[in-house]
Amino acid sequence: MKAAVIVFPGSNCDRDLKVALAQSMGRDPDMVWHGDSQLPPTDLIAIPGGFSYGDYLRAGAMAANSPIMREVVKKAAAGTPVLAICNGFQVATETGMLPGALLRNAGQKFVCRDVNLLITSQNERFVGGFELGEVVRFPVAHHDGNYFADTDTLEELEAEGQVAFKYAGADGELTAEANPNGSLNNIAGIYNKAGNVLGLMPHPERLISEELGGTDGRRFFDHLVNSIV
Amino acid sequence: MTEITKEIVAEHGLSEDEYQELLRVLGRVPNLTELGIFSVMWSEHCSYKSSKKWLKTLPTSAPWVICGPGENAGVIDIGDGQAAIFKMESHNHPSYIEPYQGAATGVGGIMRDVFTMGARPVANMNALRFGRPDHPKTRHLVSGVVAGISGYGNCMGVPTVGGETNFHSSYDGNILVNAMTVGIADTDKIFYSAAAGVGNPVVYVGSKTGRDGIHGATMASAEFDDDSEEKRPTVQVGDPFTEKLLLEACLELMATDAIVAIQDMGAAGLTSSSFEMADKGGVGIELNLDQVPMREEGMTPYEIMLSESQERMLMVLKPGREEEARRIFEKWELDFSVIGKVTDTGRMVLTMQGETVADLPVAPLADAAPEYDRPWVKTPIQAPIRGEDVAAPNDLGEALIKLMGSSEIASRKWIWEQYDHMVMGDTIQRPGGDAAVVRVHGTGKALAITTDCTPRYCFADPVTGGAQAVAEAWRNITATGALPLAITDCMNFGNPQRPEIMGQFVGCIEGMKNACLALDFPVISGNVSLYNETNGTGIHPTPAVGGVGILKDLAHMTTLAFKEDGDIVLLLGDLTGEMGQSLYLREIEGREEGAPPTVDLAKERKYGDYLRAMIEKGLVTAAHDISDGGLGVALAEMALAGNIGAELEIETDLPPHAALFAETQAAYVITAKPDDVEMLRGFALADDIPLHILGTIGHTDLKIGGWLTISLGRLRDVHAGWLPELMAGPGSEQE
Amino acid sequence: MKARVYISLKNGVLDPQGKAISHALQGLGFGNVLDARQGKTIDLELTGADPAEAEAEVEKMCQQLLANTVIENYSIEILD
Amino acid sequence: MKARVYISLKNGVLDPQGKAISHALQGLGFGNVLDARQGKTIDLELTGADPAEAEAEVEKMCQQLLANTVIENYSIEILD
Ligand SMILES: Nc1ncnc2c1ncn2[C@@H]1O[C@H](COP(=O)(O)OP(=O)(O)O)[C@@H](O)[C@H]1O
Ligand SMILES: [Mg+2]
Repeated sequence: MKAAVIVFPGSNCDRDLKVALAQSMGRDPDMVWHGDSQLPPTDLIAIPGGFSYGDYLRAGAMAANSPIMREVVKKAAAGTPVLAICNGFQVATETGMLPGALLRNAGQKFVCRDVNLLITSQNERFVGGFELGEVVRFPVAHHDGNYFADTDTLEELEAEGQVAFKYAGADGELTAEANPNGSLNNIAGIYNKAGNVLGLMPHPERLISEELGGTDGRRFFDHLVNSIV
Repeated sequence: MTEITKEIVAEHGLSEDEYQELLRVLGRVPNLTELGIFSVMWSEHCSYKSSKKWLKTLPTSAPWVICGPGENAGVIDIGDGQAAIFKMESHNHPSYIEPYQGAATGVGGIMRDVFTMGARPVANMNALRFGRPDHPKTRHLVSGVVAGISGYGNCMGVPTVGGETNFHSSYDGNILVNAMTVGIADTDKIFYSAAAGVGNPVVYVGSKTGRDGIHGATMASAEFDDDSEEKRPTVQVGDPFTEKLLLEACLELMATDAIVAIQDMGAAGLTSSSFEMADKGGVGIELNLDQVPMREEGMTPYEIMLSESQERMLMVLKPGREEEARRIFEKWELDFSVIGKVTDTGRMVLTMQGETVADLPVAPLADAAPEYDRPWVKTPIQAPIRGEDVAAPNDLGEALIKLMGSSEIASRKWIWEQYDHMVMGDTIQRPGGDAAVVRVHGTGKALAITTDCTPRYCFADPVTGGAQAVAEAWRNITATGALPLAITDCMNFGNPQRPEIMGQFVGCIEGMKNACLALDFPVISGNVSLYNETNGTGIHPTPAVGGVGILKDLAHMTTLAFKEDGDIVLLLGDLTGEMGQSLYLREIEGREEGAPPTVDLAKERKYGDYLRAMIEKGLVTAAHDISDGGLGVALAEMALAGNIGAELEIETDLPPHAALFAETQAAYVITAKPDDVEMLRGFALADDIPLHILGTIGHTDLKIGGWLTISLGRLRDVHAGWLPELMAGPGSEQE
Repeated sequence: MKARVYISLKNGVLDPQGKAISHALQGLGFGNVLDARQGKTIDLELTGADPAEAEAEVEKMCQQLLANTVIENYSIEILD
Repeated sequence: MKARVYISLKNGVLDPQGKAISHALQGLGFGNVLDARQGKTIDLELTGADPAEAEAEVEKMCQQLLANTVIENYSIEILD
């Protein structure tokens, strides 16, 4: 399997994502510079977290206009799986690959901590390694993770099973306290209509070993790699 | 041409004597640009004129020290061809004026110091001191400073893994914001600042130069400026995105061998960077200021040389390597400009529009920098306060609850949750423990990092307080199982021209020196911040210590959390019952009095070495040193971290409140599996080390037989609740 | 030539910053504040001298980058 | 009553956002962009009907909270 990690000026989880993918794939992904207009042949495109272009103007806005993203959007439309984490999720909504937008956290502050996530739909490729209704733990670390979409879009997302993860309590309850950023419907991650693009605010790549405090992220990547191979 | 009057000299902060010395060195009257350069070079900040004599007495060497104080940051060997590079720096005044930008640019500055030397920053720390919690400005300052640190550090993608935070009225008008960065480099790829090679190009990279932070000189220069626009901002705005690019570009260039010398432009910008590079290399430098990338029009040489614009670096390259370097910086969309060359004249010659605008001798200027032996008086020592001298509380449990919810002990989670403390994927111990533990990427070893200082001890007894700061840092590292290697410091004091303040400085240095020697824990870098006063009241003396240690194998690491039902809780060390300067006295009795607890460095060394050896043998399941709030607070913190209670019995001749709340030094609470206790005791006995069994872990209460029983829930509520409650009040909104 | 772009959140889009601001103002005793919304301005300095042309260009900039029309409205003012 | 506050960075203060925006616009082919500065607006909804009183109140709000007068300028417009 081959994977490509997109690197923008200001990306800062690119290495973390590379390490996580390499651990599960047994080989390094390609690191692709934002200014390139060609993607190498790849089975998975991963857009990492960080502060592309400093998150100036709007998080993800400038990166969404970079040459490589035109290519990513094309490949996604053609069915290549895309995993967009944190800033990557913001970039994906800015390109229109995913609906909605990510606003400033309701609490106004950057928030970095582990959160519990309820698996809310079955997408064999991305979360087939988890049970529907299972609660997993990934960390969040963002300032603009407050998911917004208009009512119609939101209803459609829910109805079509496009909501991937919701912030939840340890027992899976969807409470306001479990929601770190004010996201509508506690949404932490969504799929596009075709189900080949996943955007999520939490960082599975940060919990990939006991040493780091947990392995739910490892399970996520192991399954993703297996399902693509 | 501006005439140099007495007033102008005074506005530049130069004394009459200093100006006479300047005239002697130069052999003529300086022009305004030259005067500005002198004023900066001879400022307290750059010349260390009040502190140098005493700083020199600190131990700075050990076999593992690769580079001690004097460079941008200190360097230690951490094995396998790798080095840890670190330093701490203050940004106190700017953070008080504009908390967000002041703190942010402080973080940016300290990171540049570290990556200038070739290291990738891997961890940030911050040591913060605010005024009393109910001071009208405190909330605003806390929220702004924390947001600033978060804004800059998070964007850089360097985890902020710990720090310390105190609140005290002595900081009401003068907060302290000390930031520390730790980086990792290969020992054969460390970069220094001494310029060399006559004819080599001097290169400017990074952001453009604007009229940022042209400090005390502002008024003077405004007067001589024809287009007097609006009053110039003295606050710099940080651009973490540009710094992130600068970091990546510098590291990319450093992977080649094109760089001869490199120096960041920090305080005093182009002036101090160019002078330091020339002085260290014993060479001259010629700069053409027309080539300096500028953000604004009509900047004068004075402004260009004194600007404190951020995110800039100065380098000397090998001849002919300019284009290669330019390509890298342009790829990262940064300015790159050859602005001069190294010469053999020993002079700094600046030209602009074909004219020489300054011509100064480098070495004489540096050598003639003032150095003062300021008068000082010893701080009078207060009498110790013993347990018997302090009334027993009505209820020991309520006393512990009050301490756990006090400003000094309450959880700092509200702060560290705003910091990305996990990015880079190597944070093994997150904030909340004794020391943060950050893995060396791609290896099984790790660095343990802490910052410590107990200002109320330093105020009561500088010598003891200075020693305690170093000892606590050493203990916090030891409690993780790591071997402490070296420290950086940030010496925050009041006005050194007052003999009492100078006495605090001298005392703290003496204490630190003693501790560094006793613990093999040398000082490899640091920073001095004086004149932290408002209306003649100085801050508590605050020699913040940042310590770094090495864990050779992550398999042998402990945390402070209670682990498993049935584990045995032990006290390593003796309870002394010294109540002077304790938080108990302050929070329960409302007194800030007495001598701080004794620091016995021989015991520190012996007990700590024992603990580390036991951790290495795998006999210890949790460890936490005793500090603020004493044994009672240490136990409560361990129980909360593990979410398990304990049933304990404390045998002692001391009054219970003294046993629980005296801030005994050289002591730890540890836990072990029941089967390992005999072994632990055996090793302790052999070395004559006091080790007492306190009881067993289990259930959901902290129970100390006959003294108190408190549910963890109640402890957690007060401990977790205090800071968020404080910050929910008005004044804490963020931009 | 100078142009100013005003960007504001669409009606119905929650504005956490605005909410925090009104809350804070009320906390400071400004009881007369009913609501606050935060927006941004971008001041552009442009070459060229034709206002109509400038406006057309800025319109394109807004569509492509400056505003996110999922959540934001924008308006353009040509200043001179 | 409605009021709008404009907040902009003082002249000479570095505007990283503006810098990045102009850079990005140029990168997108808008060669006519010389410079960009970003500011913000705060729209307030107020009780009361006296414009002069409202302005005086908003002035106080700017001083106390809305603007960071160390680095920012502000101006107030009463809209109706
Ligand atoms: N400003 C801060 N930023 C990040 N972490 C902090 C800060 N202040 C305190 N902490 C963390 O809170 C915990 C408790 O701090 P402290 O009471 O100073 O510990 P100790 O007594 O062991 O030195 C530590 O893990 C420390 O790193
Ligand atoms: Mg400790």
